[in-house]
Amino acid sequence: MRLERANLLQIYYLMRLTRAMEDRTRTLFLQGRVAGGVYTAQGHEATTVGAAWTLGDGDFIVPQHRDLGMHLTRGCSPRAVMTQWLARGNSPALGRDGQIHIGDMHHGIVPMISMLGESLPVACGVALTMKMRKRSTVVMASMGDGATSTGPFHEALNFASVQKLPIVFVIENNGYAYSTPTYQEFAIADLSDRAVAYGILGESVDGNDVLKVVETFGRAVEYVRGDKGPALIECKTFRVRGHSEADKADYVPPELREEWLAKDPIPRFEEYLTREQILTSALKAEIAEQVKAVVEDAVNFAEQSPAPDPATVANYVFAPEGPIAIIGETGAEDQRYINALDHRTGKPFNTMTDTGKPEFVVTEEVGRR
Amino acid sequence: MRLERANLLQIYYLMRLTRAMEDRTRTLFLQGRVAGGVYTAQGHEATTVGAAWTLGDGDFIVPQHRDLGMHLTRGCSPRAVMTQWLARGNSPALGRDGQIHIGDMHHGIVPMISMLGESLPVACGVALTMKMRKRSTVVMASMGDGATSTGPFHEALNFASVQKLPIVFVIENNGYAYSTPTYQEFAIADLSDRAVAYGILGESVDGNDVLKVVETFGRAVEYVRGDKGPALIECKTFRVRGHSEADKADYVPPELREEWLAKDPIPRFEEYLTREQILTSALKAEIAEQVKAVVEDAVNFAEQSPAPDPATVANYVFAPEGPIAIIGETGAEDQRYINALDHRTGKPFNTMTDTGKPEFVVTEEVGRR
Amino acid sequence: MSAVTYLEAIGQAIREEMQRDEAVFLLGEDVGTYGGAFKVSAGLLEEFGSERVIDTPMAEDAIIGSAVGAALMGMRPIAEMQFIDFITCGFDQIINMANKMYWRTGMPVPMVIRGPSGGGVKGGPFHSASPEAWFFHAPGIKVVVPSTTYDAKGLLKAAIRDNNPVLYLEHKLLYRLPELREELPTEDYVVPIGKAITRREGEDMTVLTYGAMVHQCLKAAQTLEQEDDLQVEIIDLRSLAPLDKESILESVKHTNKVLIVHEDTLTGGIGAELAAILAEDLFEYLDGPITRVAAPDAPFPYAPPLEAAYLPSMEKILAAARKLAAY
Amino acid sequence: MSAVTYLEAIGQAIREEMQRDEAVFLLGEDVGTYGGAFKVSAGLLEEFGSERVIDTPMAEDAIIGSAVGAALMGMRPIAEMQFIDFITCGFDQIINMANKMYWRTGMPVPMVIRGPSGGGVKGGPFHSASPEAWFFHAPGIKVVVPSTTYDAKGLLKAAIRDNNPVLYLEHKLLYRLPELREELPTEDYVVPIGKAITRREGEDMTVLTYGAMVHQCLKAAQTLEQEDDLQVEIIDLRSLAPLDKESILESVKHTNKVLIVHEDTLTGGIGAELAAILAEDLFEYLDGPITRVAAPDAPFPYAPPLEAAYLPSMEKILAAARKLAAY
Ligand SMILES: Cc1ncc(C[n+]2csc(CCOP(=O)(O)OP(=O)(O)O)c2C)c(N)n1
Ligand SMILES: Cc1ncc(C[n+]2csc(CCOP(=O)(O)OP(=O)(O)O)c2C)c(N)n1
Ligand SMILES: [Mg+2]
Ligand SMILES: [Mg+2]
Repeated sequence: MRLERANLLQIYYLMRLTRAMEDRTRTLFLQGRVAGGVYTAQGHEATTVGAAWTLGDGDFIVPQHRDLGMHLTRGCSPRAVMTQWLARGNSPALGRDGQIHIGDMHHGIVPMISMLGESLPVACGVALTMKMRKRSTVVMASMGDGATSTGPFHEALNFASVQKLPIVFVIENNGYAYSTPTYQEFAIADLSDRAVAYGILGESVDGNDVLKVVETFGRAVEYVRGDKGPALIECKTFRVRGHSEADKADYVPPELREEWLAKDPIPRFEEYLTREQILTSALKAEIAEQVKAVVEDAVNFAEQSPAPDPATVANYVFAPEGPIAIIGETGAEDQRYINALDHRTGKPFNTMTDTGKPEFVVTEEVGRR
Repeated sequence: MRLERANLLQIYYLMRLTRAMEDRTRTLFLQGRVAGGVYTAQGHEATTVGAAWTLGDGDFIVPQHRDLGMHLTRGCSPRAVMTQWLARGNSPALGRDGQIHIGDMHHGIVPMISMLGESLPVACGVALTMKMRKRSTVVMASMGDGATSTGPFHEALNFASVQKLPIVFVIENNGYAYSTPTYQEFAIADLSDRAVAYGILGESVDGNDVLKVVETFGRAVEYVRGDKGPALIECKTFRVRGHSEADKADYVPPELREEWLAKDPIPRFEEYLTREQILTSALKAEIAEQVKAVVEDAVNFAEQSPAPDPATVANYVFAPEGPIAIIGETGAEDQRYINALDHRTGKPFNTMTDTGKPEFVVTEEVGRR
Repeated sequence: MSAVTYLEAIGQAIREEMQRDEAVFLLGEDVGTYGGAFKVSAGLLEEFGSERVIDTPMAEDAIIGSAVGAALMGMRPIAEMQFIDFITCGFDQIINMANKMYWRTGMPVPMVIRGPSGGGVKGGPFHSASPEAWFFHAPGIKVVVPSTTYDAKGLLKAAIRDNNPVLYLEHKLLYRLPELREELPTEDYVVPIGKAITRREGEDMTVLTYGAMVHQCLKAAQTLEQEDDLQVEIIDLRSLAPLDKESILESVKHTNKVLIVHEDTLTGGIGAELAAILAEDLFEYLDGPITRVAAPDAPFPYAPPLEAAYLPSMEKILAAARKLAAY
Repeated sequence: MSAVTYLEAIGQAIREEMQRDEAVFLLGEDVGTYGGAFKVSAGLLEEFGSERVIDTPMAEDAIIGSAVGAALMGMRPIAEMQFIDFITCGFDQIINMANKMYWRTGMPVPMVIRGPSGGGVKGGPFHSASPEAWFFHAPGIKVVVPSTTYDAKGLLKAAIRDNNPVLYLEHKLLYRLPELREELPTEDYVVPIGKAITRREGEDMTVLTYGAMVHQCLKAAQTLEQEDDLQVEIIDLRSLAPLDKESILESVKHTNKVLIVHEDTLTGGIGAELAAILAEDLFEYLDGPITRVAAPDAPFPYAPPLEAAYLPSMEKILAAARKLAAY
């Protein structure tokens, strides 16, 4: 897929933003301001931003716990992310759920749960709907290497292959499932070989090379959009930090971590952009500024946001009666249709709004494709 | 694996016995003497008998609902089978469970449940134990084509491949999962290709050719016994009757059924045996006699057996206290060890005993291999 | 218009809802070409095509998960479990994905999970399940249990139109029961979820029950009237979650005695919660111990004599009612 | 010998049983190299090797199913769920394979399924589960819930030595609680499954509880003694299945009032069965309504203020006890 200068800078910006958001989340956690566990994905940025970048309007992502980059690339608001991390009452989950368990069907993001693998059958249902509604949109469903060991992975890929569903399955193989190295998870070299079991397209790619990622997913998305059935793309990357902030990850051989730190996708991309004279030191500084500003805005917004109201804890277990429009069809944005607004707040869903100005300048030029 | 004349006749006898047992069960069902559903496997005899034939002492089978042939080949008693079909109080499940949900760990048979696919992780546990106990025995775990669509199939094969467990997984691809044709179950031609997803040995074989089946499994069992990890063998066969006796199977194209009826493994093997002058018409008649006698004995035994005692229905939900010996190790046959006898009956397990004389003469010569 | 069976009423509900709303579709094992293991969906594939009547591979987690995904899109999937026993194979998808979705994301999951439940047909340990109690204890899903042909259709329509996950438990013993044949209204109707119904009025005691046991209890009530001159009030819960507390309390307030009957096992069954509610809310009203009749705490047996001994029998119900009446 | 934590007691039990019996082994996600997500099994891989301390892929059905297979062979596997919430992913393997095996085949399945359960640690909707009620209602499995360091070790040893599937629910809030540090006997001991224990004696009412709530209730009892001069008897059930009916009935017979407290959600929880048993068996003994304090019927929330409002608080327990005492 062809990338304009502005696209390249946008991608770079998003990778930096993703990294900065997670670094900041970590700081907040260390300051004791984030309750529970914090999961970040340093090193995944090329994969998450690059893969999601190849999607268009009406397409869906089914992200997992390392996919902040996908959320941001698809326009999920940094403010929403920070309100969620800080468990505010106006967060996407109203403080009822945390981390990046964020979703908004109206903007093409399916919320995850902690049970890894279980989102994959859900992705099938989204794609099945697209098929029934005769759309040319696609679903991008991601998972870690560990999730490929689960039953739902198999049931979903098999069902998707039989139904020829428009799904690009993304495996973010980062070398470990928590502390478990890949050789204790499976007995093959490339997880994309599992495509053979379903008769679908399979490919492995260097997940730390954003240009290769964009190129590969560009092709995969096109293929899937062409009704050829699902694809399974493995991105080889590495989890250079612990599984969560509580994990020192001393089970990772230092030299292995070093090796991958050296392959950090951001400097790698920076190098390219500089070599190609796309990224000047001035622009780089400007982007850094923008990123800083957006993150600060998100944190401030979150910190000024109200805590959830304890009195509501047992409310909204069941959805109220009323018509439901099919997502993406007439009426779906109409507030009379209950899935067009969050009945718990009476407000429309807001994971994509309040994106926290100032937005990075280049985005004005090109928008989100 | 080399087959003596006696072996060939024994295999033929077992195939005929399997067919006759099921034909008789069907008659009993039509006479209203079997409650609930009856599942038979006409056409599977070459696969079930041939595969199980390649096993030796201490090896285990993990059979499913089409595998009466495996049970009989491994020495499960026709009497036990008939008492189970007729839900007698002395049946392996004491009338609490039916069909061929028969098992006896002391004789290498793991009892199945109706939830297909779920026996495969159990097979891993049996094989894991063999590994821990440093044995050179193997497990043969079977499934239908439909079961390959389940999550447990994937979790089990993956775990087995990582642990290099001594398991031969057998797929009995009989063209349908109930009424669902294979092309609505999966999008590949050969289910043995799924071996690629686990980096294990995979092979497909004509499941109606008993000699090919024996040859293939002979190799697979040897391979697996040699600590090379699991194998996945697909036997291509056909379910020429309905899923159960309640199923007319009119969803099966007549010509397709005809095609497979013409490949009936028993006449095919008979032809070979006759051509090779192993089976004379006299011997054939004698075998037919033997089979008839064994089946009659089993039915009579079952019909003279007591019905289960209703007063016991809620008993034996929990096993009593007491030592348990590891199956196949010192003490396991000692009745003081609670898994050596059925505490519900106070008798030793009997699925392999009372085999119902008269036994086929050739077996005397060579025993079970 | 002629009388239809309980099973036909279920098929009618699905067909009419699929005709009424193109968001409604059916998926499951053998539901299309075969029309379902019990022929509940016979003819639907022909009428609606393979995109709305989907024969799936044998994969309950994928069936339920796909239903969740489609429901999030605003569709109204009906996911069939060939036997409700197999719902345990997609348990996590229900508990953690479907049930908690609206509560934590505000996005509704309008879906139905249905399948043949219950015993009495020689199904044995794996084809006779009464799974209601697990879901009754899993906030976020509604559970309905029709006992009549009218309710079978009306409750299923209500379930399909509901904006939440609904577990619809059809009892396979009732599928073709001649005495349940009924002429159904020609016009569209629903049986609202959350409302119990009094099947028989009486002052001497209240019997709380649901599903196939409703008919067992009605028979018992007749005997009790004839032989013991007892007037037994029978409440068919119809909806287990949400529970119609009001109707339950009201009835027991005027009978002051309660007998709970269900086919599911005793310990931790629906009857436990019913008893707990009554023991807490109607402490001053009870003239006798809250009595339960249910299956024993054991798996479901196969052999006919064992099954007969396992299921709550007329004798057990009569004995319990007489003992209670004696207070 | 020095005082150990609840978590260390669990590790000790596993180590000592693995030393005592070579049939015992541990399998689960990250239990080996990492020593478990909470370090419960730290050091075991080093001591027993990778054949008896098995790091598995992320596959709960395979973990539980493999445990069943090994148990059928006469081994005594301990299957760890990294968080007990994930037990829903192997639900069928427990319900249909493990639980029904002995009853239908006569072959025992001596295995333990254990993992961190319960809330209070900001785990949110998917890391705070109290799954006991589902298994309490699934004949064939025992369910134990240790509340002290002594019981944590003794109940786990009993579970490992039991010849049946046992669900061992360790409460993650108690793992490292300083006030639970205890010096444990140097000699081998077990806490028998099926026996409750009286944590505090009193005549005014009986509190039935288990797990982390035991400590909450003990605090409440002190307040009630000081401020209301009430003597509350506290029974720690310890074993939910089988239930120690005898001890429960005996206590309530002399206090005549009962308050049930659990962390799990209210409807269909363990408290429902306890209430039902008491309402049926002790009808003549009760001087006040059987009262329950539990979590509301909603998923488990993440935000600290929500979690605090969700879990049974001192205030709620005190209020309920005072209302009951007033009868
Ligand atoms: C079904 C399930 N079982 C167990 C867990 C506990 N757990 C959380 S993360 C994790 C490892 C996941 O590894 P992977 O899929 O490779 O994702 P990564 O964290 O490496 O990106 C495990 C086992 C879980 N979340 N879900
Ligand atoms: C987990 C599970 N889901 C559904 C069923 C219902 N069912 C019984 S047999 C069957 C088809 C099985 O097909 P296959 O595995 O190919 O075995 P076959 O009967 O063809 O030998 C189905 C769906 C089941 N037994 N188990
Ligand atoms: Mg990983
Ligand atoms: Mg088949």
